[in-house]
Amino acid sequence: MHAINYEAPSTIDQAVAILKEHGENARPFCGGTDIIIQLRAGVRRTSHLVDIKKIKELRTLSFDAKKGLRLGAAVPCIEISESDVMRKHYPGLTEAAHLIGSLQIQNRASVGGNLCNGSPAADTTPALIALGARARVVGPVGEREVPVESFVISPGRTVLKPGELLVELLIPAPAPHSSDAYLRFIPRNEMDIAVVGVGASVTLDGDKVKAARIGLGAVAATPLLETKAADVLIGKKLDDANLEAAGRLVSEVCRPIDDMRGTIEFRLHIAAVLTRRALTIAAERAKKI
Amino acid sequence: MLAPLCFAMPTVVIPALLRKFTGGLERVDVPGKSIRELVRTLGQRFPGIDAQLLEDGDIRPSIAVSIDGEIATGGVLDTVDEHSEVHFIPALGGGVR
Amino acid sequence: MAASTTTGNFKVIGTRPIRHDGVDKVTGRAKYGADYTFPGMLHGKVLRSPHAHANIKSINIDKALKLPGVKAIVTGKDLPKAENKLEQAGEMTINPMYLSMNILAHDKVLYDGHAIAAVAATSPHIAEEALRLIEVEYEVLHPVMTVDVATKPGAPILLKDLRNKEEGDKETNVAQHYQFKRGDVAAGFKAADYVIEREFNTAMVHQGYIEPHNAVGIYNSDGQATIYCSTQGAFDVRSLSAQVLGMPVGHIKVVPAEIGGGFGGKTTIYLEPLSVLLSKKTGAPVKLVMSRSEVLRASGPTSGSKIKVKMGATKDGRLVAAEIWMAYEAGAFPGSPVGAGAMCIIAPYTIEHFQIDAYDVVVNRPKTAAYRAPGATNAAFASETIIDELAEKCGIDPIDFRLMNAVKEGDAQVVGPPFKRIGLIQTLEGVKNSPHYKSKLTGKFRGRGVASGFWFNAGMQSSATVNIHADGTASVVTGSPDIGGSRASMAMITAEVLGLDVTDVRPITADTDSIGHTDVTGGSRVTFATGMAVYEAAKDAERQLIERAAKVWEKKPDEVEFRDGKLHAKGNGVPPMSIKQLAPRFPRTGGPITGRASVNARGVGPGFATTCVDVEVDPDTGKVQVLRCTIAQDAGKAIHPSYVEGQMQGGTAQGLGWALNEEYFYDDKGTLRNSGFLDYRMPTCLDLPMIETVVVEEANPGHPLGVRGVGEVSIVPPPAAVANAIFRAVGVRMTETPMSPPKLLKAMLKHRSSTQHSAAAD
Amino acid sequence: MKKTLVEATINGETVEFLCEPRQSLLETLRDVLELTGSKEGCLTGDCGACTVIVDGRAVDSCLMLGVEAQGKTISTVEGLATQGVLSVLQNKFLEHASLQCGICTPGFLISAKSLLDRNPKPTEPEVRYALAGNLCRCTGYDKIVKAVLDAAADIRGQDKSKSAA
Repeated sequence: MHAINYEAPSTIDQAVAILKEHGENARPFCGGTDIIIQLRAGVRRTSHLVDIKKIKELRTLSFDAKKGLRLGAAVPCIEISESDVMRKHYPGLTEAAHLIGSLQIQNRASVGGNLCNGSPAADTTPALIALGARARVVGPVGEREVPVESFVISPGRTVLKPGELLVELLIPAPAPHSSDAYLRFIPRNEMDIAVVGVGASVTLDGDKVKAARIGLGAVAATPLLETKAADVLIGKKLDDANLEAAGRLVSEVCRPIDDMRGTIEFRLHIAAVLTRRALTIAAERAKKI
Repeated sequence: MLAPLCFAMPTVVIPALLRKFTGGLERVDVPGKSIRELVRTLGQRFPGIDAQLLEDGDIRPSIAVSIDGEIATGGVLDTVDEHSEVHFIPALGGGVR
Repeated sequence: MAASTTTGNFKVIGTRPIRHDGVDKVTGRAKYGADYTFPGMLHGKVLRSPHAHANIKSINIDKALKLPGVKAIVTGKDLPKAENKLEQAGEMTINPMYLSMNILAHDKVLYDGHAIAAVAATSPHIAEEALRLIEVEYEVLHPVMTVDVATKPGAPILLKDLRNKEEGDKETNVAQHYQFKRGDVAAGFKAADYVIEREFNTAMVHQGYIEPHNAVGIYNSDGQATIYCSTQGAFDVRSLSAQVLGMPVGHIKVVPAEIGGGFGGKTTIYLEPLSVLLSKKTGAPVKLVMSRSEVLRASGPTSGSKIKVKMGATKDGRLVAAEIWMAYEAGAFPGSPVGAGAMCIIAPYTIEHFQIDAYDVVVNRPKTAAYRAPGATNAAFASETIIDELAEKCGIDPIDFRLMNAVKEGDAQVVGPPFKRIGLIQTLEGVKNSPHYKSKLTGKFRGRGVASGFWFNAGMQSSATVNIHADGTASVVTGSPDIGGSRASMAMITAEVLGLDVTDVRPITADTDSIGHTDVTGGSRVTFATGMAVYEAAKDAERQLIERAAKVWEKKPDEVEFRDGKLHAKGNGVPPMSIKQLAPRFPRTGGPITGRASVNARGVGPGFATTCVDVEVDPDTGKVQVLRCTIAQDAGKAIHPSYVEGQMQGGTAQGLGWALNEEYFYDDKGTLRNSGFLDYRMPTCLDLPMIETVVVEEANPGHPLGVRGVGEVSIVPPPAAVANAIFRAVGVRMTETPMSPPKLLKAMLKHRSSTQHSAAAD
Repeated sequence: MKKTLVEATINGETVEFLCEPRQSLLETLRDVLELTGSKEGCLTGDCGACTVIVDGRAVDSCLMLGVEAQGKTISTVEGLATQGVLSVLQNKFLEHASLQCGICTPGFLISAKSLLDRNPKPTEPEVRYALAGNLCRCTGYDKIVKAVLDAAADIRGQDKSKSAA
C-alpha cells in the first residue's frame, strides 16, 4: 500500500477542517472494510484517512416514536442488529445490517460507510431507500440533507463534495400498520455481495396497501427508488396477481449488467422474485403492528 | 502342477495408439527375461515401436510399466518370467510441469 | 460405522490419539512459511501480466530501482537457458523450459497473472510500490481461453515449438492425445437397448488452500542456498528449483515449513527460485508471499474440460458399450490431468466395448497443477450422470445398477491389467445400508442423488528412520510434510510395531539434508508409502533390539523374540525385558539403535468412494441447498480413523463447492474477474450439512498394514451426485459445472416451457 | 515513512509499539510484535484466518489499521491458553480432530471464543452462522462445529459444578 496519513478527530468541526484541507486526497474512515481493500488494490489512492469513530454524535443511535430514528454514520452494523428498538421498528434495515459480510465485518462496518462507499450492491442502501431515509451532511459551508436514493451518483461516487462528511441518517418514525423487509439474493448463504437486493416498506389499510416504497440494489449503476410498482399497489390487496404485476414493473426499471455475480437475464428475474417476497414479508409484519 | 508342454513367453499388451506399429495386434508374445529384452525384441519385430517406448535407453518418463497388474519401478531393468503380462500405460500424476 | 476385512489385532492402530503437532497448532506456535523471519530479511513482490496473451517488447526497471528501499529486481533474463524436453521429477514429468517460462516469462506472457519481474525491498509496501514503476511494453495478442477456440483451425498458437506425435511438424495447441480401446464399440452399441449421449462442460477450479504460497530464500556466498517454504514436497522444490536456477541439487537445502493446505497445488514451484535469485543479488534473506489474488491468478488450478460421453446398456441393466471424447485445459503449458481422467472415467464398471480419446490442450490460463484425484472429478461428473440416466431408463435403483456393473478383483482396468482386491462394492453397499439412504426424503423440490468415484492412489519413494532414545522412547523421522495429521499416523505405526505408547513416539518431518529422498505428500501416498517405510524402519529397529537382548542374555538372536513390546528369551525362565529396560544398555552392546528404511513402494491399492446427497432447489431462483450428505470410502486400513473421516469430509466439501458455485470467471479479454474469496465462492460453514462417513476397510494386500490411502477419491463423486439429486428434485439434467443459480434457473425455465408446450400438444 | 507510537493491551499485557499508518493490525501483530499466530489468508476480510478480538468484538485484523489499536484491548490465539493450560475450546479442537492443516485454526478458535463469550448455549445453526466468516478448506467444517458445540456443553457443565460448589 502507498504511504498514508491517519488522523482521528473528536469533533465534527475538526473532521470537516481536515477533510477540507486535503480535499480530494482525504476520505472519512470508519470500519475500513471497503477502503482498506481499495487502497491495497490501488483503486483509490487516498493519502489522508480521517477516522470518524471517535466523534460521539456519529456513534449515537436514538429512536423517538414521533421524530423517528437518528442513526449516526459511524454506528457499527452489529449495534443495529443487536438493538431491540431497531428489530421492532425497522426489521428490514436490521436484516440488511445483519447480512453485511461476516460478524467480523459487522463489528466494524457502518451503515453510513456502506452508503458512502457508493457501491450499487450495498445491502443497507435499498433498505434505507424503502424507509425514506435522508442523509444529513455537514461541510465547510454548512449542512444539508440529501434523500438516500440520490446520494450515490455512480459506482463508488457520491454527492459528497471535498470537505463534506455524512453525519447521520434520519429515518421517519414508522406509520401505524407499516413495516419493512430487506431481501438479497446470493449464491452462498453468507459472505457474498448481493446479486440483487430489494428493500420494501408497506403501510396497510386493513388488507389493502395504503403506501409502499421499494428500494433496489445491484440492478443498476446506483441503488434505485422504484415508484411505479409501489404506486400501482396502492389501494390493492397483495394477492398473487398484484404481486406478479409489481414484480414485472420492478424488473422493467432494472438496468443490470452481466458479471461474475449474475447475468442480466438472471438479475431481472430475481428482482421480480425478491420484490414479491419482500412485499409479502413487510405486509405480514405490518399486519402484526 | 506340471509345467505346460508348450513353450510359454511373456505377453506384452500394446497401447491403442501404438497398435499401428503391430498392424492392429493388441497382445504379442515376446521372448525375454527383462523389460529391456522385451522392448528390444518388440523393436526387431515391429520397427519403430521401441523408439516410442524408450528415451536415452530407458522407458520414457511419460510411460509406466505394469507387470502382472503391478506398476513396476525399475524401468528397463525389471525382470519378467514366461507367464508375465506386461502393459505400457501413461505415467500418472497431476500431469506435466 | 465401518466395515472391516483388515485382520490383525492392533493396540494403537485404529485408535484416535491427539495429534503430536496439535498443541503447536491450537496455540499459534506452529511455524508456517510466512512466519519465518531472519535478520536483515528483505521482502519480495512479483510484477504480473495484466494481459492473457502478449509478446513482451521491452521491460524498463530503471525508475523502480531508484525508489528508496528497493534492493534488486530480476526478470526472465536472469534465468539460465532451459532445455525443451521431458524429465522425471518426483511424482511428475517436467519440461525444464516450460517450468522456467512459468517462473518468469521469457519473451511472452501466456495468462493474466503470468510473472514478469520480481522486486526485493526493505518492506513489502515499498516492493509493491516499485512494481508500479516497472514499465513493460506489450504487443497484445488474441486470448485463447477454451479448448474449442484453441483447437479451431487457424487458432492463435501459444507455444511456437509445441508439437504432438500425430500432427507431425505442425504448430498446434494440442499437446497430447491419449487413447484407450477395448472390444468392438459399434457391436457393443448394437447390443444396447438404451443409449444415452451427452456433452458436459466443467469450469476451471482452484484447490482453495487458505495459506498463500510463500518462500524465504537465503543464498550464501559459498554457493549454498536454503529455502524455507510451505510445500507438499521439499525434495521436489529442491530438484525443480535446481533445474530452474541451474544449480546442483546438492547445493540447495529445502526446509519444509508447516503447510496451510495444498490439495496438489503445492507440489510445484512459483516463488522458491525467485527468493533464491533475489537473495543472490542482494546478499540478504528474501521472503515472498503471494496475495490471494496472485494465488488464484497465477498458481495451479485444475483443468476446465469438455467431455462427450455415449454409453449403452441392456434392458436388464448391463453396461455394454462406451464411446468417450474428452479435452482438458492444460493452462499455458502442456500437462493437464486428462490422461488420468481418461483412465478413471469408466474405471468403476466392467464394460466390454469402449473407446476413449483424450486431448491435452494449451490455453491462456494459468498452468494447471494437481488437485485431489487430478482429472477424475471432471470425468466422473460426465460418466456418473449418464450412468444415473441409464439406471433411470432401466427402472433400476441407481445403487443396484452400479452394483450390477461394479468392478471387483480380477476385472480388467481401463488400461488393461486386472484389479487386485478392491472395495467399490463395499462402498456401494455402505451407502445402501446407511441411515441416510434408508431414510425417506420428503418435501417439494427435493431430490437424492448418488455417484461413485475411482482413484489410483500412488506409491513412489519414501524414507524413514526410527531412533530409539536412551529412555526407551523413540522418534520417527520422515520427509513427508504433514498436511492433515500424518505425523500422528507415522507415530502410531511406529508405536504399534515397537509396542510403545503413542505418546512415547515423537514424529518429525525433516529437511532435504536430514532424511532420504521422499516424494510429495500427494497421491494419497503418505500413509501408504511413507507408512510402509516407517513400518520397515521400525522392524529394522526391532531386529537390532533382538540382537542387543541376545548379547545381554548371552544367547543367539534366534533364541530371542519380540512380543507385546517386550523381549523374551525362548525356553528357560528369564524374565522378559522391555525396551525401556534394554535402552540404558545400548552403549555397552554396540551403541545407539536407529532403524532405517527407504522404499520405492509397490502394491498400491486403488481407492473407491460412493457419495449420496440430498438437495433442495429453490424453484424461483435456482439456488441449491445441500440437506444431507453421506460418503462411503475404502481406506484399506484406517490408521487414525478421525483423520480418515476428515479426509473424506474435506474432499466431499471441495466436491460440493465444485458442483455448486466454484469457477474461474474470465472476461472476453482473458482477465480473471473473480480472483478473491469474495467471488471465488468456496462453501462456508452455513452452506454445508454434517458430512456422514462410512469408512470401508477392504485391506490392501500390497501393504503390511492393509493401507490404501484416503486423500483423494472423496472429491470425485459429489458433482455428479449433486447433478443426479437436482434431476430428481426438479427434473432437469445439468451438464455444466458449476450448477450455479443462473445456470440451473435457466435450465428449469427451459424445462418448464418445454413441458408446458408438450402438455399443450397432448 | 514516519511511524506512530501506539499503546494497547494485548493478551493482558500493556504493550507499546511503533507502526506506519498503512500497516494493518495483522501486519503489526505479525511483523512488529512477532505474534504470528494470526494468519493471512486473503487480506480482504473473506477468510477470517486473521480474526482477533478487539474490545470484546471479533474483527478481521487485516481490515483494521495498527494505529487504530491505540487504547484498545486485544486478544489473539496466543492468549487463549492460561499459564500453559489449554482452554476448553483448544482441547476440544484437538479431541475432535477439528484441524488438518491448521492454518485456519487460530481464526476459528477466536471466532468460537467470541461466540461462546456471548452465547454459552448456541444451537448448531448459531454456531455455523458465527463461524461463517472463517473459511476452512480441509475439514468440511463437520468436526469444527462438533468441537464448538461440545466445548459449549463442557463450559456450561463446569460453570454448573462451580455454582454447585
